[in-house]
Amino acid sequence: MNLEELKQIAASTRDEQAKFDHEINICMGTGCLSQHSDTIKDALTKAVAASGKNAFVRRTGCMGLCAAGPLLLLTNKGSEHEIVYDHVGPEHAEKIAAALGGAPVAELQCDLREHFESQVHVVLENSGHIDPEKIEDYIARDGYEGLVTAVTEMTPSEVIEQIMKSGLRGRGGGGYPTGLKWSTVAKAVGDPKYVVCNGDEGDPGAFMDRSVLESDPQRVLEGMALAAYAVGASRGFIYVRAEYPLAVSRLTAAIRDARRKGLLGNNICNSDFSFDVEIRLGAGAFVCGEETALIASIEGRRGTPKPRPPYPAVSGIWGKPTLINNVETFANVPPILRKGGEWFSGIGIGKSKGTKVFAITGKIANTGLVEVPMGIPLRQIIEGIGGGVPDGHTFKAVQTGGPSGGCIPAHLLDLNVSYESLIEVGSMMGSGGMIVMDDTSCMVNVAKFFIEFCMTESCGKCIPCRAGTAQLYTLLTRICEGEGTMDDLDLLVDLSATIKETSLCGLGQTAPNPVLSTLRYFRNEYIEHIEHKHCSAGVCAMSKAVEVTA
Amino acid sequence: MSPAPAVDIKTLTIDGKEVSARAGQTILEVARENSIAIPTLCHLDGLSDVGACRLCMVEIAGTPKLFPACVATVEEGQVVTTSSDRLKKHRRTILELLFAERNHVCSVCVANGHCELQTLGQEQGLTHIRLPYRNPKLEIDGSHERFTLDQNRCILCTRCVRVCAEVEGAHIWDVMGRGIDSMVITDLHQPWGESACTRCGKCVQVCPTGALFDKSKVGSPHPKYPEFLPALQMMREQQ
Amino acid sequence: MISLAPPPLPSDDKRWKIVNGTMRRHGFARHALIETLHTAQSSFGYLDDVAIKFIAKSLRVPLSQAYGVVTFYHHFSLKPPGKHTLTICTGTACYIKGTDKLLADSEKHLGIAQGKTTPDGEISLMTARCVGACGRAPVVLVDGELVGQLTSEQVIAQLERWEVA
Amino acid sequence: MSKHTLATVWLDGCSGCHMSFLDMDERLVELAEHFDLIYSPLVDLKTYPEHVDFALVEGAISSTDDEAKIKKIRAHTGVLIAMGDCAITGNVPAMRNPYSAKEVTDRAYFENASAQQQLPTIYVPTLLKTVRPIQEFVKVDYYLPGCPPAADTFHAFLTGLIEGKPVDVSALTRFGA
Repeated sequence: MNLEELKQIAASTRDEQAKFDHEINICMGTGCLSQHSDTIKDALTKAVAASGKNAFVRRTGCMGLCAAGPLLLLTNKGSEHEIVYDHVGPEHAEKIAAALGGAPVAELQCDLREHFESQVHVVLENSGHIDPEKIEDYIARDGYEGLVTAVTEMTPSEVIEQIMKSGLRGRGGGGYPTGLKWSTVAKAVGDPKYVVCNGDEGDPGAFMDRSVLESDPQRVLEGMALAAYAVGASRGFIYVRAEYPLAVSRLTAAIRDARRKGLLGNNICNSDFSFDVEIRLGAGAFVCGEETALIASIEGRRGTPKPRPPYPAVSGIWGKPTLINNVETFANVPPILRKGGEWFSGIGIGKSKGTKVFAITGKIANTGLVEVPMGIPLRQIIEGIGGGVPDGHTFKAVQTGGPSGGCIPAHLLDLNVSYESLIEVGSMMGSGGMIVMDDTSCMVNVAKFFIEFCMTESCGKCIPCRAGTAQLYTLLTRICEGEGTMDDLDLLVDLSATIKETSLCGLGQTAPNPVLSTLRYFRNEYIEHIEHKHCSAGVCAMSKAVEVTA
Repeated sequence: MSPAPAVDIKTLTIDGKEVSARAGQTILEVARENSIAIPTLCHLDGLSDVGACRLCMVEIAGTPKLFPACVATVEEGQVVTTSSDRLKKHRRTILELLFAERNHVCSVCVANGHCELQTLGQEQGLTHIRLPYRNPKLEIDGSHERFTLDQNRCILCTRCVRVCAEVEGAHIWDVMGRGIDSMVITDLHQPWGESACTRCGKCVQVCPTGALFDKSKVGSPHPKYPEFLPALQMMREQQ
Repeated sequence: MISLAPPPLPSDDKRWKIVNGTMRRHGFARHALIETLHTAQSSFGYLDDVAIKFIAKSLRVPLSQAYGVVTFYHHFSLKPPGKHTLTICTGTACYIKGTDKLLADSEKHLGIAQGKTTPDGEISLMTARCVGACGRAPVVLVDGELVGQLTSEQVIAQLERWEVA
Repeated sequence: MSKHTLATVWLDGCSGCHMSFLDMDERLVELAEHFDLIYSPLVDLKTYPEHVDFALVEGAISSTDDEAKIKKIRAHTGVLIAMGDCAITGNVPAMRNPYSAKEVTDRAYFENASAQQQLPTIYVPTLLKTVRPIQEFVKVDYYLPGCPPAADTFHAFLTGLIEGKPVDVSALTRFGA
C-alpha cells in the first residue's frame, strides 16, 4: 500500500457512492439497535427498491442523540444539507422512500438544529456517516492518509512533533500531554515496546469510547498504528470491556480488514515498520482503567495497581516500555497527522486544545453524545445542546468526571469547560460523562451512590481506599437514614482527606470527590438530613423521622 | 584487577539530618540505616514491596503529594519529612480504619503483646477509634494440623502471600475477591489443611497480627520471628 | 529440570477442546489466564473448581492465584446461571433515572437478592455497572438483549412471562 | 481545698477494670484526699447524682438500659472517662456483633440451658442490635484503653487530673494491655 493506492481506493469508493441521488444512513449503534434499527434498514432497503428511487441505504454507527432513536440521516446529491429523522420505525419506510427527492416527512423530522449545529466534530467526524464494518468507507473520508503519509514520508520524531504541536492531552481523564508521553516511550530503552488502547470505559454514565469503537473502529486502529510508528512499538493491545459486545465484534472485523489491506501486520507500506493489534477483553473491573492495573490485567493477573514510578512508559507490560492512551485520544490522532498539529491547536482554549466528546445523561432533554470545542460554556452544553432539564423541573447540578469527579451547581454554569477550570471548581474532566441532576435528585444520596460504586470497585490492595470507602459509605448511609450526627460531617471530611492523600492509585485518590463537592455546594442538604430528618428531594426514606406529638 | 565500579552516591536530608545513600535505595532503607523510624506494616525486609499499607508515607519538599517510603527511591538534594502533624493524622486514621475493618479484640488475641498492629496503634497515640466498627462475620480455619488462620485478625498486608510465593516457592496463598471483601485464601479457597501447604510455617512467622498462629502457642506468648528472612536471603546468595 | 505434563481434559465434553484451543493459541502462556477464563465462562456459563483447576494446571498458574483472578473480576461467575437472566444496569445515568427502584422491585418480586438465582434455577437477577447505553436509561438486559427506558411494571411483567413459561 | 466528686460506672463489662482500680491499694487512700467517690458499684447509692465532676465508665453499650444510662451519666457529669477496652472498643462483649441478637439469646437461653428453656421477660433489658463503644453514643473526654488498664495507669492518670495536667496515656497503656 502506498499513498497513491490509498487515494485510488478512496476515489473509487466515492465514485461508487456518487452514483446515488440519495444517501440514507441508519444508526446501528447499541442504543438504536436496542430499538431494532436493523429491521428498519431491511424495511427501507425494500421500500427504496420498490419505489424505484436511486437511493443507497447504509448501516452506520452512533449519531449521538440516543434518547430520540432510532435515528436516520438523509442527504441528497448536490446538497450539503442533512435531514435527521428521529423515532423512526419500520412502518415509516415507505413514507420515507416516497418522500425522497421531495419535501421531507414532516412528522419524523428532528427539529433540534441547535443540538447538531453548535457541535464541532473531530473525533466523531465519521460517526453516522460511514459503515463501521467497511474499511473503504473510512478510506473514502481520508482515513489512513495520516498513517501512510507518516510511514512513507515522515520520521517517527516528526510524527511526535506534530502531536506535541497539537497540544493534545489524554482524554481518559488525566489530561497528561500526549506528545510528552509518546516521546518518553520513544526514548525509553527496551525491546519490544507496546502500544495499548485503553477501552475499559468504566465510568458509569459515559459511553464515548463505546460509541467511537462501534462507529469508527478504523480511526482508533490508525491512531494506534501512528503511535506505534512514533514510539517504535510492534505490538498493540486494545483492552475493551466485555460489556461492549458490539464494539468487540466491530473491532474484530476492523482488525481483520486492516490486515487484509496491509495497514496492519508486517512491513506496513513496504517499510520496516510492522505493527499488529490484539483485543483483550475486560472482565468487569473499573480499576483496570488505571494504567498499572490495566497492565496487570493484560498480563492475566488481578487488576491491582502498583506504585508509580516506574511508569508504564519505562516499565509496562512484561517490564517493557508501554504507551497507554485512551480510545478518544487515539481517535484524535489521524486528523492531527492529516491536517497538522497547528490546525488542532487552533481549536480550544488555554492549555485545553481540540474538542471533547461528552455523554450527557440524567435529567436532560437531549440525552446522548456530543462533541464540542474545549472552552465552550457549560451552560451552552446543558441548556443549548442538551435542551435543558425536561418536564418543568429545575436544574440542580451536573456531575462531571465520573464517580470520582464532582458536581457543579447551577451558579457555576457559565464556566468555560477545560481541564483546569473543572479542577478549580472541585470536579474534573474525567473521560467525559456528564450526569444532569434536577430538584428530584438528593445530593447526599448521589454522593452515597458514587461512594458505593468506588467501594465495590476498590481493588482492596491499599487500606485507605479499601476500608475508607466502606466507612464513607456507612456514614453516608447513616445520614440518608436520618441517623447521622453533625460530628459525622467532620468525620467525612477527615476520612476523605486521608483517602485522597494516601491512596495508592487514582481510584482512591479521587473517590472522596463526590462527598467533598456535595459538601461544598450542598451542605444544606446534609444538614437537612441530620437535623430535620428530612430529604426534600424525597429520595431518602428516613427510617427515624422525628415524631410529631399532637 | 579491575577498578571497583563507581558507586552513584546521593545526598539528601531526612528530618533535617543530612544523609547519603546509594542510588536506587528506597527512602525507608536510608532512613532506617540512619536510625530514623518510619512506621511500616506491609513492608518486611526480605520480601518484595507492594506499597499497600500507606503507613510509611512521607513528605518530600516541593510537592504536596505524599510518597510511600518503602518504594520511593532517593534523589539528590531531596528534603524528606517522615513525621509531621499531617502524616501523624493520616497514620492514625489508617490505623483506625484497620482496627474498625474486622474484629480485632486484643484482649483475647493470641498475639496480644506481640502484634505489630497493636504496637503501631500505641506508638501513634491511638486511644480510641472514631469510626463505626464494621464487625463482619468471618471464618476461622483450623483445618491445618499445626496452624490456624483467623480472618478476623487479618489486615491483608499480603506478607503470607509473598513469603509463600517468593521465598518458599509454593504460592498456596493468594487474595480472593476485591475491595472490602478481599480475603487471603489457600489454593481454591479450600481449607488450609487440605491445600498443598508445605507446612514450613514461614507465613506464620511473617504475619504481623494474630491472623496466622501456631496452635501450640495458644495460651502462651506467641512472638513471631520474621528476622529469618534477610538471613535466609544472605545464605542463599553466599551459596 | 522437572517437567510436568499438562493435565488431561477433565471429560470428553467437546467444550474442553474449545478451552484448550484458547490456551494453545496463546502458547499455554501464563498471561492467557483471563482470556481462557473468558472462553470457559462463555462455553459453560460459569467457572467451577474443575474448570479453574484444569486451566490453572495447564497454564502453570498457582491455584490460589487463579482463584484470586476469577473472584476479582465480576464478569466471572462461580455458580451456574439461571435459565433466564435479568441484568439491571446500575450505572449513574440509570440510577438518576430510577434504576434502584427497578432493582428493589425485582428483588422483592423474585424474593432473591441481586447476584442470586431463584431456588428453582429459573431466573438469575444480576446487575451491571453501565452497559454504555445511557442514552436509553434506565436500561436492562433481558437474556442479554438490551431494552431501554423501562418502568418497574414492564420489568415485573417480563419476570412474570418467564415464570409462567 | 474542696474535693472533686468521682463516680465509677459498670456497664457491659466484666468488672475487671474496677478490680484493677482497686489494685491501686494503699494509693487509694492518698487519692481519697482529692476525690469523693459518690456513685459506684462499690458504694450504696441507687440513682446517679445530679452532678459529678469525674466519671470513670467501664463496659460497652449492649442494651437499651446501657444506652439510657450513658446518656444520663453524660448529662450529669463534668468529665467523662472511658475506662478500659469494653467502653472504648466494645471488646469482648462486642464479639457477639457478627451474630444477631436472636442468635445470641437462643444460644444462651435455649441451646445452652439444660432446664427452663425460656427467654426472660422481666428485669432483663432489650439487647441492642450490636454492642458499641460509648463514644458512639456520647462525647467522651478521656480514654483509658487496656483490658484492664493497670493500677499504675489509673494512678498516673488520676494524679494528672488532680494536678490539672492530663497525662498522655498512650505511653502507659494500649488496647489489650
